[in-house]
Amino acid sequence: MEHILIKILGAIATFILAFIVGMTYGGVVRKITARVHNRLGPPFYQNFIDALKLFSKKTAIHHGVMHFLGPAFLMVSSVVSLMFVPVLIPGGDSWYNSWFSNMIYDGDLIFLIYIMVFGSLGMALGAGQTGNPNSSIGITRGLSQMVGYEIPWVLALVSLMLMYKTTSIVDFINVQQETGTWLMFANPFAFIAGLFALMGMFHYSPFDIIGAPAELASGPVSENGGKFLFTMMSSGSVFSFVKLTLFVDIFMGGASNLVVLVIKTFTLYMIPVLYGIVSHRYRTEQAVTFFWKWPLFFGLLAVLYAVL
Amino acid sequence: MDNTYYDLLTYVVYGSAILVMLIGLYAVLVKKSLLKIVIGLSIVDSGLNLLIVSLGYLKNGTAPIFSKGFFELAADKPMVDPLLQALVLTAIVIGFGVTAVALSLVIRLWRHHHTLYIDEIKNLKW
Amino acid sequence: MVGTPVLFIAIPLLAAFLIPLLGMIWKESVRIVPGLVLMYLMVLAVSLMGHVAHNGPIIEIIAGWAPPIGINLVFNAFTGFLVTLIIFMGLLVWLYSYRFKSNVEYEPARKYFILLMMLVTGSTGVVLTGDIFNLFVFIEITSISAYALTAFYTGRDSAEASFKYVMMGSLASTMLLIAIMLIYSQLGTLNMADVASKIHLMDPTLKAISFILFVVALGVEAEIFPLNGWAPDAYAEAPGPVGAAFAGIVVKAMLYALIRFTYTIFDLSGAFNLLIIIGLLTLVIAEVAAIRQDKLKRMLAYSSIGQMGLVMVAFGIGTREGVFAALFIMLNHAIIKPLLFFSGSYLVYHSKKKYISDIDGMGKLAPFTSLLFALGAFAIVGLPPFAGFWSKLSFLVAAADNDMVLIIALILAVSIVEIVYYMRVVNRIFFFKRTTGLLARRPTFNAYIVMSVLGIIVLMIGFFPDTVTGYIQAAADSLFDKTQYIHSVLTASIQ
Amino acid sequence: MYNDKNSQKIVDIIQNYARKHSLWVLAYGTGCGAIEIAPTMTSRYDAERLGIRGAATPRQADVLLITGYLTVKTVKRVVRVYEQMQDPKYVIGFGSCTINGGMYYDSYNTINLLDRYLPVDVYINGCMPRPEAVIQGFVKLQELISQGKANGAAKYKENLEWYKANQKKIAPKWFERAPEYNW
Amino acid sequence: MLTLILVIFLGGAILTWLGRKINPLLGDLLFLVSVILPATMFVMNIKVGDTIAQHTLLGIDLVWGLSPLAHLFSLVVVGLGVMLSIYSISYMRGKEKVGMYYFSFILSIMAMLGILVSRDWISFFIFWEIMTWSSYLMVILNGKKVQSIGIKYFVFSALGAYSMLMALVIINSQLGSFMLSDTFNNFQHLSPANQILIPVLLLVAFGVKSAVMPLHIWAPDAYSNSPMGYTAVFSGALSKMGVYGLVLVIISMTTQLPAGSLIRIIVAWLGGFTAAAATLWAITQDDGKKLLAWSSIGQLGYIVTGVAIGTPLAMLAAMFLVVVHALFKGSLFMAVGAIEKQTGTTDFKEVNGLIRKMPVTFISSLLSIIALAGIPPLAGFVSKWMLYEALIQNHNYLLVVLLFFASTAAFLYAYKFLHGYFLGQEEPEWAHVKEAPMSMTIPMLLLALTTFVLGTWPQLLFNSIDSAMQYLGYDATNGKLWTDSVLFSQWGDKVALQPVLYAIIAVFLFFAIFLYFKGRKATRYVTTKDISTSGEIPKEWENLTFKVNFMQPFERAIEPFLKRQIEKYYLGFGKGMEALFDFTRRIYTGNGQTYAIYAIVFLALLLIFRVSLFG
Repeated sequence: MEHILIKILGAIATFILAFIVGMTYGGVVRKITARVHNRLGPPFYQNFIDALKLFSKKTAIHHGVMHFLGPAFLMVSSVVSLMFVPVLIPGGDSWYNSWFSNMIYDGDLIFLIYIMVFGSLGMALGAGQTGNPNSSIGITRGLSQMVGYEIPWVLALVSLMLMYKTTSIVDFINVQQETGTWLMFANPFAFIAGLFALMGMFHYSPFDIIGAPAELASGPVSENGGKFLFTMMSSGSVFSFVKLTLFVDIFMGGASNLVVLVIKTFTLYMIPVLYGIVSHRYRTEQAVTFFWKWPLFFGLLAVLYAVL
Repeated sequence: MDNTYYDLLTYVVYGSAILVMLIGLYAVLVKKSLLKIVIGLSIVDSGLNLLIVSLGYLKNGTAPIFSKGFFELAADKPMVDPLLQALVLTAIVIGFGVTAVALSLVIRLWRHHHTLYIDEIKNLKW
Repeated sequence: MVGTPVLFIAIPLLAAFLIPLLGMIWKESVRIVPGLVLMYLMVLAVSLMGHVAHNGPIIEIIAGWAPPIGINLVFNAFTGFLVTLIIFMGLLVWLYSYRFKSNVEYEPARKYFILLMMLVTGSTGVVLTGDIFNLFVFIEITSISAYALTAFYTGRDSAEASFKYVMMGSLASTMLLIAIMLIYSQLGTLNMADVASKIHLMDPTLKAISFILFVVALGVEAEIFPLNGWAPDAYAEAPGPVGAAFAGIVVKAMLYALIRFTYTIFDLSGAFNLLIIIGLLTLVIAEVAAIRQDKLKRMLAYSSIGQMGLVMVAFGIGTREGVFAALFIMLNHAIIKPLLFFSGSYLVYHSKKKYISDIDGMGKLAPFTSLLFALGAFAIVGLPPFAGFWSKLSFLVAAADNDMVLIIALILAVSIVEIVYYMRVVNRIFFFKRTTGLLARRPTFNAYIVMSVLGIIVLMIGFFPDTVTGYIQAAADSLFDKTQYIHSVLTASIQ
Repeated sequence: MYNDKNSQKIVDIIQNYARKHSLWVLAYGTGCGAIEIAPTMTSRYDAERLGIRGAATPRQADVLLITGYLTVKTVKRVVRVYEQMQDPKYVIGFGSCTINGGMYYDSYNTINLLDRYLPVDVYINGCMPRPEAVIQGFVKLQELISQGKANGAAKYKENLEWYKANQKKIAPKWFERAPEYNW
Repeated sequence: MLTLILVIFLGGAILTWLGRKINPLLGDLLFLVSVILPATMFVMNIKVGDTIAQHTLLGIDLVWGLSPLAHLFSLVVVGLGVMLSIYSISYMRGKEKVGMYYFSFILSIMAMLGILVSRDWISFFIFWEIMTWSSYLMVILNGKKVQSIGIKYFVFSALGAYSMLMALVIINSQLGSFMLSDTFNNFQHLSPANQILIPVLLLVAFGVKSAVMPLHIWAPDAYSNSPMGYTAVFSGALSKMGVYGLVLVIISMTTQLPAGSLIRIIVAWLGGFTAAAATLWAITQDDGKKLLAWSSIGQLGYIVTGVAIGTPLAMLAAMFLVVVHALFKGSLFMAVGAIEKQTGTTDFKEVNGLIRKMPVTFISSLLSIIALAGIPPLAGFVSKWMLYEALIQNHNYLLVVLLFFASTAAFLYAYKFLHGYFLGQEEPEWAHVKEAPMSMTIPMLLLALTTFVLGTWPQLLFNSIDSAMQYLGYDATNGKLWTDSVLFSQWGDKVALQPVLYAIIAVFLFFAIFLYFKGRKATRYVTTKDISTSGEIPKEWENLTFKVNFMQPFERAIEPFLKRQIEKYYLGFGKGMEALFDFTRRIYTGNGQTYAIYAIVFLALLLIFRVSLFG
């Protein structure tokens, strides 16, 4: 019983950590973007204020039950995938490491890939029920783009899987601990392909056609305000934390304590963000075919490298 | 008559019978009139009958008919093969029947198409 | 014993001549007498079959001359099987055409039934006779009555079809006669058994030539490509029951003659290959032509030709299993094709041109007929659990046992073509909207009975094929046992 | 109500703080005033440092920024958009056209007093107001929010019949078949 | 007993057909009885055994028995059959040709069970063909495009069936037996050429039914054209007969071949391509039936790949997917049928926003779609996980990427399906639509819930799959690949399904409650016309739902692929053949003289070639 209690508390702690880190990153990204634009920019805690405001906003209307469930699905996806990602190296040196090893032994990488799309589907359903054409358009764009980046992503992962004969994330971390080499150096092509996919996953430019505010009125979320938007926003923050942590775990040797985690994830995060700030926007089919060119090539190269 | 002359004559008879058949076949294959085709068929039949009869012929043979004095004659004259003649008789009857049917059909075709030109009677094809 | 084999020839012939006389006394008798005759013959055939099964073949000697000099009739398992089939088909054709049209005139009916009797006479004669020239005579009897039956309808193009048939038929008879003469001039005998026992004495070249002449001559009647130009026309233009009679009676008898020459009389090893080649040619060309037909009966005719090709291929395999398969296909074809002709001619009854498109949506108007047509179509393409499947299966098994893989593949490919055109028709019947205003004709009571009987037989053979395979097996054995045939004929004496 | 000064509890203070610093603006660029939005938001004046950013749809927006004159045709949309926004929501009238019709005061087709149709919390004077003025308008709105005085939405709700009657005067058919006010 | 069951089916089919002619109600009743009674008898009485019944026809022994593998498939057939029979009563009410529908339905159930109990090739083939033509009747039942769709289906079926026929007569000629077991046991006795030929022929035969790539083109049309009540059986059970055959061929034949691994790799890749291509095609469809049809083909591609790889895990995955696919696809087809029944159309562009009108249909569709997309915790995930693990461990890296791609792309059509029918704006045109009757909703909900149960407690099914696999010659896999509800791979990686389920349910409940109760008092429902559309108010008749060219951006991206349709090549081939046939039949010129010339020429030819013919 006590064990379960610790688990639950650990889960809550993980969630809070992910929420805070994700939100802060969001704010920091806004700040950095502003600085790149030669602006002052909002304070780094701006996202918290926005979230609080959204939370305190009234939500007078809804468009049906899926409208309610959409954000909930999204949150479920984020939180459950968070539960299966090793935030810190399990059994690491810090005293709080065991808090963050929630259910990481109960699911492997393939499972994680699937649970991560659970939210997209729920979100898509929620957006669909609002009846707003912009939402549906955004959803189809998002799903199409997902099909695009999934190929290099899976190629990268498969190349690693076959190199180390495992599909378990913990095993990947252990391999890096034992050999002392990060997998991004062990198989650089996989890292490059994965990085491309990561850019696609974060929906920053040039892959931000999904929500393109000017033409789609923010796309899938266009009918969602108030606490719906709050849920989506926090789930998005948690989710980006999940993605970054997963990437760090697989390619960058994991993190033994929170500081290392923050450094590594933040560094990683800057890649799509900074590239996004200075780049134009792709149309959907351009984005999709983009992923099927160089990223695919690097992915195949990664598999080849792994086989050889 | 000596044998050489007889053999030669046999070949001439065979040859002319086959020639008659070929003439009939020519008519069937080339002539475009239905009537001529029927005539051709008839000629083929006749030629064949000739051939068959001549096949059964024997030198100095006698007719295969039981009559007075047959056995006396048969003592030195062999009997011509009666079977072939019977066959030819049957074949002639059958040929007659076929010709009759064919001619009646020609009449029907004439009524129907008002022509006897075989290339025009092609309602049924492919 | 109820009678002797000679009755199969004598009684229908007698009936054919008596019908006009009886007709003068009682008009209805022209319809009833053939039926009585055929029923009697059916009884006779069945009882003789039973006799043959127990006591061996019956050799009947005509006119008191023992073989090889006189003419003899052979009723063994093989010929008996075919005779039974022919008589049975004759009976069904009679029943079906008893009042094919509701108010048939006396005059056409008289002609029709005379010719039908002649047809039966000729066909049974072809099958039963043991003498080559006699065979020729019976073939001519069959042919001439077939010519006349083809031209039975005066209104249509039947005369044209019949004329083509006459042309081909008389050429064929010429060739047949030449071939007979060649054999006679070489061997001096015309008795089949005698010829068979002496055939090795014949000059090889002349033997081959005479065989070729036989093949071509009989091929015309047995619808071998390229000698079958008359067949689709004749099938299409003859009345429906006559088409059925062609498929069920005439072709079977002619094929019998061909097979008898190949298997029993001649000892040419290449003959089987020839059969396979021409069989395949016939099958492929006919099925290919059938798929592009727009007239129902013509399509059925081509299909019929194709089936004959298949039978020939099966005979060409040359093994006991092959013969078994061939006979099985013949049996099935003799049952299914008449079913198709019978039901098909009601489906296009009111249509002038007999186009396939005229049967669109017939399933609603004439459900029973359509159902039987569909049954026939399913059966003939060899879908289990209907009759056609088993014959096809036994054929394929026989072919596979002889390693004829490519031939199997070809035949199966052609079967797909067959499926396509039959299914197109079935689809039209059941799933198309009626496009013409033509009404369906209600089949007569007799026709109902005939079609139901055929349908039941199709199902019966489909579910319990073993009910008929015993006879077929015996027939195949008897055809295959050449020495036994020769021996039994040559040692026969006048009882 | 949310913004009642007297009943401000600690929760309301926190909420008002958040609202004040996170103003998502739905800029209804009806007139020439929309040209001033861009410099306000971009590098030169950078409204985002105050937590002000654009919102794409009325569902997400807090502030309805009406930049310029409203014709009969556009006021219908603006009212509709306002009604679709979720509480708490504020309206900023931008430029003199919203105050009194401005240079279009005698046009047959423009409305002169926005206040008759929508509850305006803050007016920004000028034709056009410069970005500094716009930002000051926002700051004023922030002040009002923190004091709990930005209660235009509450006024609208209280005087709904009056507002509706005014609206129906200019576009009767449209407002009669408009869906009911949803919040 | 087995014979009796099949006879009851057969007699029931005919009686139902006749009964329907007399009185519709009697027909319905007879239909239910003649499906459920023998199905129950089958489940209760027929136990796994080698020889249950034996008949001899034509000197060939027809031996009927039930192998564990067949038992697994028979569960699918019986389950789907019973569910769909209940469903069909309501579905077919008021439609045409109900009698024929019932007839064909019962016959195909019978034929499928017959295939499964056949222990010899002949009865296998007989039942196979009965299945083919009874399903053919279903395909053309609605009378639309009969000549193209129906003939296409039949030609491909015939192609498959005749390949099988050819294979089995060769087997008989070589081995002297039609028994399945003899074929597999004595496979080594065949000649080397036949050792390749026979598996290939059988693969073609079963590949047609399981819609493997170059042989699949009949499937989308045939699936979408048959009545929905039957399509569920068609896609769920009937296509699985092809899989059943593939399992037999691949596991029992190709494993004995040196070149077998090559064949299996080829088949696996074909399966992969089928999955990917069919998924892409499914995305482009605008009709729910067609979409599901393509989706079925895609799912069958996964199954074929799993079977072809043939490792224990892959086989486990494939067998699991066989059952699960039957469940979720059955449920989805039933949902489409319900929508068709209630609205009269299945076109995405016409139907909108049924979620509030048909909630039960929506929930079962949602569950099924989640299962289809392979998202945990529903059963689709279990099979996909096992398949990927098996592929990766078997070193088929590119294949796994292909399948992953297909599975990701499947989200597009999964969403398109749900969005097309249930989401979007509600139209006054569909205001009258009611939920489908209970007899339709309950079967589909039951099937959908079963996927949920199997996703969390897959061991319920694993046990019978395990015995089937042991029958196929696999080691006792029990304890290696799963314990309770935890899946293992050979590398020791695992997924524990129950914690996943609990986690998902807990989090989901928490946030659903949070969202719901937070705004329950204040929140009210507004119509989907009340959306932010630049201030415009959509009129009643204005439908703003985004439906036309729904996946256009994606279609643009995959345009090079879409341009190359296999069907075009087939159609070209068919047209060419018909032209050739048309040319050939001109041999029959209609001129009697020509025929006479033919005869003479034929005679002359024979005379010329007599030496080569007769020596």
